[in-house]
Amino acid sequence: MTSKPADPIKEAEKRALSNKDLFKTFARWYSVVEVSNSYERLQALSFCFALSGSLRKLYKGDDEGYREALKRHIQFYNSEGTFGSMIHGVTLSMEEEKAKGNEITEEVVTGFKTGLMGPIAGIGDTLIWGTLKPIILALACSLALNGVFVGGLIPFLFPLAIVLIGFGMLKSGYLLGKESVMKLMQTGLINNIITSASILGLFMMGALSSTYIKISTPIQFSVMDSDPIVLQDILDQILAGILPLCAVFSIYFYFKYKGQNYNKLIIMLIVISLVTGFFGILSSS
Amino acid sequence: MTSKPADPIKEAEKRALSNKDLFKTFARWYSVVEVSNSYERLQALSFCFALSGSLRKLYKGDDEGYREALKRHIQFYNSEGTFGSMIHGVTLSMEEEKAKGNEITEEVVTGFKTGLMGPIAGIGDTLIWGTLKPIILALACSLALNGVFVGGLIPFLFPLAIVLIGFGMLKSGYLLGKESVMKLMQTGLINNIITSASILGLFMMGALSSTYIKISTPIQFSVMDSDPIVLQDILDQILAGILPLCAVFSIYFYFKYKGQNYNKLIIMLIVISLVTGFFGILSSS
Amino acid sequence: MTSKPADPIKEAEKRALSNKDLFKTFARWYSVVEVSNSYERLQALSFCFALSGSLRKLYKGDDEGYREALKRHIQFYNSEGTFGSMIHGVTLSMEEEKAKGNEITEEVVTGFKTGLMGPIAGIGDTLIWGTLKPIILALACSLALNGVFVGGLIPFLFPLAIVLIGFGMLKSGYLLGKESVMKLMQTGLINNIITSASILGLFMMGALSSTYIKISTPIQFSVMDSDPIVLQDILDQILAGILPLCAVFSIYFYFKYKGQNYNKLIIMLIVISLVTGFFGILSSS
Amino acid sequence: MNLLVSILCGFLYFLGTSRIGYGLSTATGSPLFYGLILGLVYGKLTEGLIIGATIQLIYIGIINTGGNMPADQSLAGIIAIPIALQTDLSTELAVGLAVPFGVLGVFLDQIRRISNSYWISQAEKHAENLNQRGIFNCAITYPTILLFFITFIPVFIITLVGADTVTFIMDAMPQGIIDGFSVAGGILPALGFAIILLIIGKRELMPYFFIGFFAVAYLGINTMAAAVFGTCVAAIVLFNSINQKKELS
Amino acid sequence: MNLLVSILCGFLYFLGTSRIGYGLSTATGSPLFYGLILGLVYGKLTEGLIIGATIQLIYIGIINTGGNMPADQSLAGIIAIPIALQTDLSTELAVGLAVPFGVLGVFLDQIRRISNSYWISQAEKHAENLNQRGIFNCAITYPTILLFFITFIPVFIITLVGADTVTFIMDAMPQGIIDGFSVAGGILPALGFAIILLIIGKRELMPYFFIGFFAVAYLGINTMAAAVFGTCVAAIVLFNSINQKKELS
Amino acid sequence: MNLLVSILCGFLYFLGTSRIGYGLSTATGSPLFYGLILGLVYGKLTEGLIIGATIQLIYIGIINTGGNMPADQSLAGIIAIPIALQTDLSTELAVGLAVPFGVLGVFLDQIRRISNSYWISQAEKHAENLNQRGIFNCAITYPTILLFFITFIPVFIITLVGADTVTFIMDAMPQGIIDGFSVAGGILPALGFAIILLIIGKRELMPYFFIGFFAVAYLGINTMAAAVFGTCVAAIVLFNSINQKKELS
Ligand SMILES: OC[C@H]1O[C@H](O)[C@@H](O)[C@@H](O)[C@@H]1O
Ligand SMILES: OC[C@H]1O[C@H](O)[C@@H](O)[C@@H](O)[C@@H]1O
Ligand SMILES: OC[C@H]1O[C@H](O)[C@@H](O)[C@@H](O)[C@@H]1O
Repeated sequence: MTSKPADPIKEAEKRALSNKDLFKTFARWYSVVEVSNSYERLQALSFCFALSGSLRKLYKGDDEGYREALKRHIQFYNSEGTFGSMIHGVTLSMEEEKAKGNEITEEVVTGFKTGLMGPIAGIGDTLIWGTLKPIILALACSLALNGVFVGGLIPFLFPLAIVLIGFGMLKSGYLLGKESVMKLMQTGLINNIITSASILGLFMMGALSSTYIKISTPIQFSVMDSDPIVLQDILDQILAGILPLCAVFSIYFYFKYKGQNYNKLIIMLIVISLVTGFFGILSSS
Repeated sequence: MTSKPADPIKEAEKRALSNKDLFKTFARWYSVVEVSNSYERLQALSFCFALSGSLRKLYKGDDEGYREALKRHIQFYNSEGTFGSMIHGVTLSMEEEKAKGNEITEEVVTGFKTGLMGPIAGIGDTLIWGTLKPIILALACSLALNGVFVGGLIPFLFPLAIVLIGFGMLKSGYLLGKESVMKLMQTGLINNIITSASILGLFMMGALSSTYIKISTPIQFSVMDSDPIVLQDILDQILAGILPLCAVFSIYFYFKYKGQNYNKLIIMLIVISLVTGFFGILSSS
Repeated sequence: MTSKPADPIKEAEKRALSNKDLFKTFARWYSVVEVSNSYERLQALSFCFALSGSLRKLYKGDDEGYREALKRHIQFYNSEGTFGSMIHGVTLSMEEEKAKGNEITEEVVTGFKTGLMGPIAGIGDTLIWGTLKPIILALACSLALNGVFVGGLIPFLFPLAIVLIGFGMLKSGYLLGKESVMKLMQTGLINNIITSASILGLFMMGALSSTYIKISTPIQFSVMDSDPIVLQDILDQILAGILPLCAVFSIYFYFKYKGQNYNKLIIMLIVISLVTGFFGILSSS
Repeated sequence: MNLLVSILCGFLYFLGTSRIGYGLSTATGSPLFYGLILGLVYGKLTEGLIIGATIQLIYIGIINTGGNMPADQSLAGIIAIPIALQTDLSTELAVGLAVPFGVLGVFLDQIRRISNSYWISQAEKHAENLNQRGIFNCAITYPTILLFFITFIPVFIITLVGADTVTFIMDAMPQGIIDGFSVAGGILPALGFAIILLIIGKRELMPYFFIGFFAVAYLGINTMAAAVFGTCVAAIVLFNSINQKKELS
Repeated sequence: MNLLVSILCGFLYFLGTSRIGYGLSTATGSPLFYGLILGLVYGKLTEGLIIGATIQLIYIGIINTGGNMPADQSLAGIIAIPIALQTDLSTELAVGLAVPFGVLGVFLDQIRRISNSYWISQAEKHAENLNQRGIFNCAITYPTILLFFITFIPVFIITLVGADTVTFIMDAMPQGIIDGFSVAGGILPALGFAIILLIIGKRELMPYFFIGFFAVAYLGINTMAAAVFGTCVAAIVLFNSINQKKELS
Repeated sequence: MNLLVSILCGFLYFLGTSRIGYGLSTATGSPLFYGLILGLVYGKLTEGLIIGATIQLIYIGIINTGGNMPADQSLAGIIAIPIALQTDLSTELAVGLAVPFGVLGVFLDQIRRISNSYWISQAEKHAENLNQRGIFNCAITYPTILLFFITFIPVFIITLVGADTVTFIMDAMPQGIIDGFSVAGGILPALGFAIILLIIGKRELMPYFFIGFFAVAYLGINTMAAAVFGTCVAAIVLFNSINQKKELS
């Protein structure tokens, strides 16, 4: 396990950017990703700022090339910050080629960036934000609800994971270069990984839905002077968790067919909650 | 999901039989399937009766053709009623061709019917009667045993499901026609579906066996003045549910190797129960 | 299921060794396998002794051939005794050919033995000693811990299983002969079986680790005059069984990277246990 | 027993075996449904449901392959339930009462199917004459009328006089026999499950049976949970096999 | 409320929304973290953690795809938690208080992202002049300073005067409304999960969702157990698909 | 200790290490079996079983790959169990007593295997002379006679004089040490499992280990349940891979 990655790292020593340069690039990126996020160009400025130092080194003495590079990378960019770091790495490797004078047109560089930022955003949002984040927060919540104070600190595992994964991505992007990354994206492997991560994600969403959506009905009624019949008991016998399940799928289908107007829905949900809570139709359990 | 099935339905408007005709055919079929079931020809009469109305429409003004068709379909027929409805649909589509004067020999129509009725009976008996029915009844029983009166009504979900699935089958059989249905039967898809359904079925039979076969042994004995040793406790530690499991597999192998004489076995079982119950070897738990 | 194996058995009647001969060979083998195990040649003597009777029969009247055969099979041999019995069977079938005067060189016979003994040892150690044995013992232990005396006898199921499987192996080795066995070893089937058995084995090792590694921490502490916080409770909320899991993987990685010095490790573990037990860092739970 | 109740029972049995509506008799003729109705009639809803469900379980796995009815759950239920409710029989004894009638009912069904052969020969003539109405009558009217007599009368009579006989017999029943019937009630559901195993139990899928069995035995999940998990696993297997096929082609 | 606490709150909200460190705000801006800090401040650690976690759960599944924040968990938490701890509000009412601010916070974020457009146009000029420092300031210094005002001031004010207002209102709150908020607290987490389903819920993988759901509902496993089992299953699927690919080629 | 008991112990150890019958010594030499026999002898069946099982667990996962015995469960058991029963030692202390002997037994086994080299050289000569009887003796008679002396004598002596010594030592043993031995009893089984992991633990199959582990930890299933579910899953995987192969070819 330790011997194989050693080679590309060794090879890296012949490359223009050192491990330290790459780390600095990542550190800049990591610090600012979302700070300057604007409706107009989203993460463009952060991308440019993150690369600025390394670009300076690559285009040492070539102010014009540097200027072009800076302008090239202040254009629209948006992807998931962690996995997206791989794009930074590849971009730097392409700029390195370009700086050396090899034939890489601006179109290729920009095309690569804009071509990959979408798919990688999808992957990252699934893995990092859609799977890892809720898992960590859920664990943290369950500890906190039991009064364990560590629960309040567990969320910091999330940025920690991002740093570790993100820097790894940037580095391997730089070391592998464009061809290898494109090839990697095209083999089924990436699809297999996404499928597996989605399995984990969906499994967790199921588990979290079941754990944390807490609604039940307090309705009771009597038939023929019998003991009061508790509707929730009957529902539980039919299908445990039926109400939370209905809740999540009602919202799901609402979003799917009526569009994702989040704020409208949150207000609707609060109104529904107030009404059903007030009249004793639903309660939190 | 909604756009694709729309096409064949639209196309149906150019066809001789309307949706209403098809529904009437299904309604007739559904009502009488088993009423006239005889040892001689099983569902032959029901098949003929179900189609009689639509055939009249197809052979409008062609009494001879109509007569031939009726006689053709009062011949031996037996399949599972729900999935079998697909055969009715395809048969109608073939009769439509035939009525229009296209070359479809009587042999083709009958061959299709008799060729498919066996396999489809197998599929339907597995899915509808061997899987769906016991699942619904098991749910109903478990509610009823807890005194929930809805349990007594749950069985009605079963005919409801039959109506929904059955009409769908008849309709798609008519719209798809013989070629498509044959092709469908030949792709592995149908096998995959059967395998999956069998998985569900077997899983459920396991669960139901474990839940509803209730035997245990009340035998106790003492070794060296120890506390009485409860044989059932030891069995439970070795393998939970070992007696019910033995029961179901004893019967299984009896049927497999000694033939399926159901009544003989039921009497044997009662005798065994009475003897083992009387002498305190087994008890119901 | 009964009809297929019948053929080769029938065919066996034309063969030089009867079922009884084979059983005698197996009985000898089974009795002595490990008795004469030496560092020098391990199971060589047992192999030779086991075959001696049958070889005598094959080389009836051919003392020289018999002598050669005996010497051939007192050479280094070591495999897992149960699955390895298949090698005995194949060897006998090759010796039979040889005795009949067919061209089989000594190299072929020895080559086959030494070629297969390694892989089959791996298979047997995995299936018989690594999976079957701990499962049987674990069941026995859990009964015994509950005071059920049968628990003390359950281990005898293990040699019983070995006899049944081993004799089957020897017989099929003899009946199938070298070609078939080699072919069998080369199809993926054997790999599939090993994979499946490993799955079972790993699953069981997980379950047994979780059941029978019993350590916990009795450490408690207080924050801000709160009720004492029990560290084990927090660990349990984070990940149930975290300490046993650490234990098994610490040892695993120690063995993996520091070599398998068993006695050194056992002493280290006892020291660690005494220290952590003494200072109330760990306890058995 | 009360005349009206006996009439109701006769009618319920007729309804439950009329087979009008494919699969409908599975509901209208189920001991469970009988237990509900008769429980309401006797004002003993809970008892009715429990006895009905217990008898139902005996027949839960039974399939009428090829139209052959291996046992008649409806006759078993419609005799045992009202008598049990009337005479306050224990559930075990109700089972003991039910089972023999479950066997007897098969003969009634055989009479029905034999007689049906006559109607189909009639129907052929109507077909010749393009007489749709005639076919209709042969397919449903005549068989149903005949069925009414085969089913209503015996049940009416048995339930009318049965309760007294049963009380008499049951009073004399030794506990050992009662225990025996209780064992029978516990063991008989195995019959239906074994039959289904014969039909769908391919060797290579048998592990799923055992998983289901022991999921209940060791994890204590209930029937609905098993249905949910089973469906999920089956769906995964199905989607997998479809996907694989796609990749291969 | 105490001036110092209000300053702390303003500062915490600024920190939690500053976004310095990708994903760091998920921790520093989480109601959970706020609950811990404010619980310590008020000497009510357990209460703080529980209220924090309860509010956190509402936003547990939320993703800012494309940078669009559907709800502001930080504002929700930083307003509701201190007021609740100060006035001994029940957890349900704290939720009721939190949710509207969760909505309002979105507008603050929109102001931020609109104003950021200005800095990028500035940064382009600096790029032209190869002014790295300038780019740096546009990327982080200016947006952060501006953010300080947008975030600190409103939270400071609201927490300073909010407690009294809230006590006043809450005293008059009928039980029915309180129940309603409690329902809201129970139902709102569904929002986030539904959104994630939209993103990753391929039809053929949906069975895994249901297995996870019912594993909790029927087997009673907790979140961590689900994570462990889910990871194992996902790993098996991954290794399988890789193996299969190898065998095919 | 009673002379007869010591003779029995010596004989039991000889039997349990004689290795006559492949795998038979796994039963006849198991602490579990010793616990049963000695429990009967001392009239303390339950205690015997529990101590036997506890010692057994330490060695449950151990494999003698290539004939190398990493630890001697038989010596561990045959020394610790009778002494513990005789002196009413706690299970923890019995473990503490057992473990060192488990280590020492390895040396006895090494003597055996070294001496066996002599018999095989003898056997070669018999082979030359076609002397089957001679081979037989070398294969079984002589090694067994020798083994008798190596095994019977030490155990006989130790058990004869051991109890008093042990009582003396144990009385002086501080609780801290006892706790330490109890930890050792809890941790040592990990050794065997780790070894098996080394042998069969392919990386891509490791998830099954974790599923098994956490199925016990979170679902509370017992060993037998694990065996059943594990077998089912393994069977499904096996049938699947066979099927797939069929489809490909
Ligand atoms: O077995 C096929 C088929 O046979 C009969 O016609 C009926 O019992 C059906 O319910 C059954 O499905
Ligand atoms: O959706 C892609 C991407 O969009 C924005 O830039 C941010 O919200 C990221 O966190 C997100 O991953
Ligand atoms: O490892 C292969 C093999 O080696 C030795 O001969 C014995 O310990 C066997 O039990 C073992 O199976």
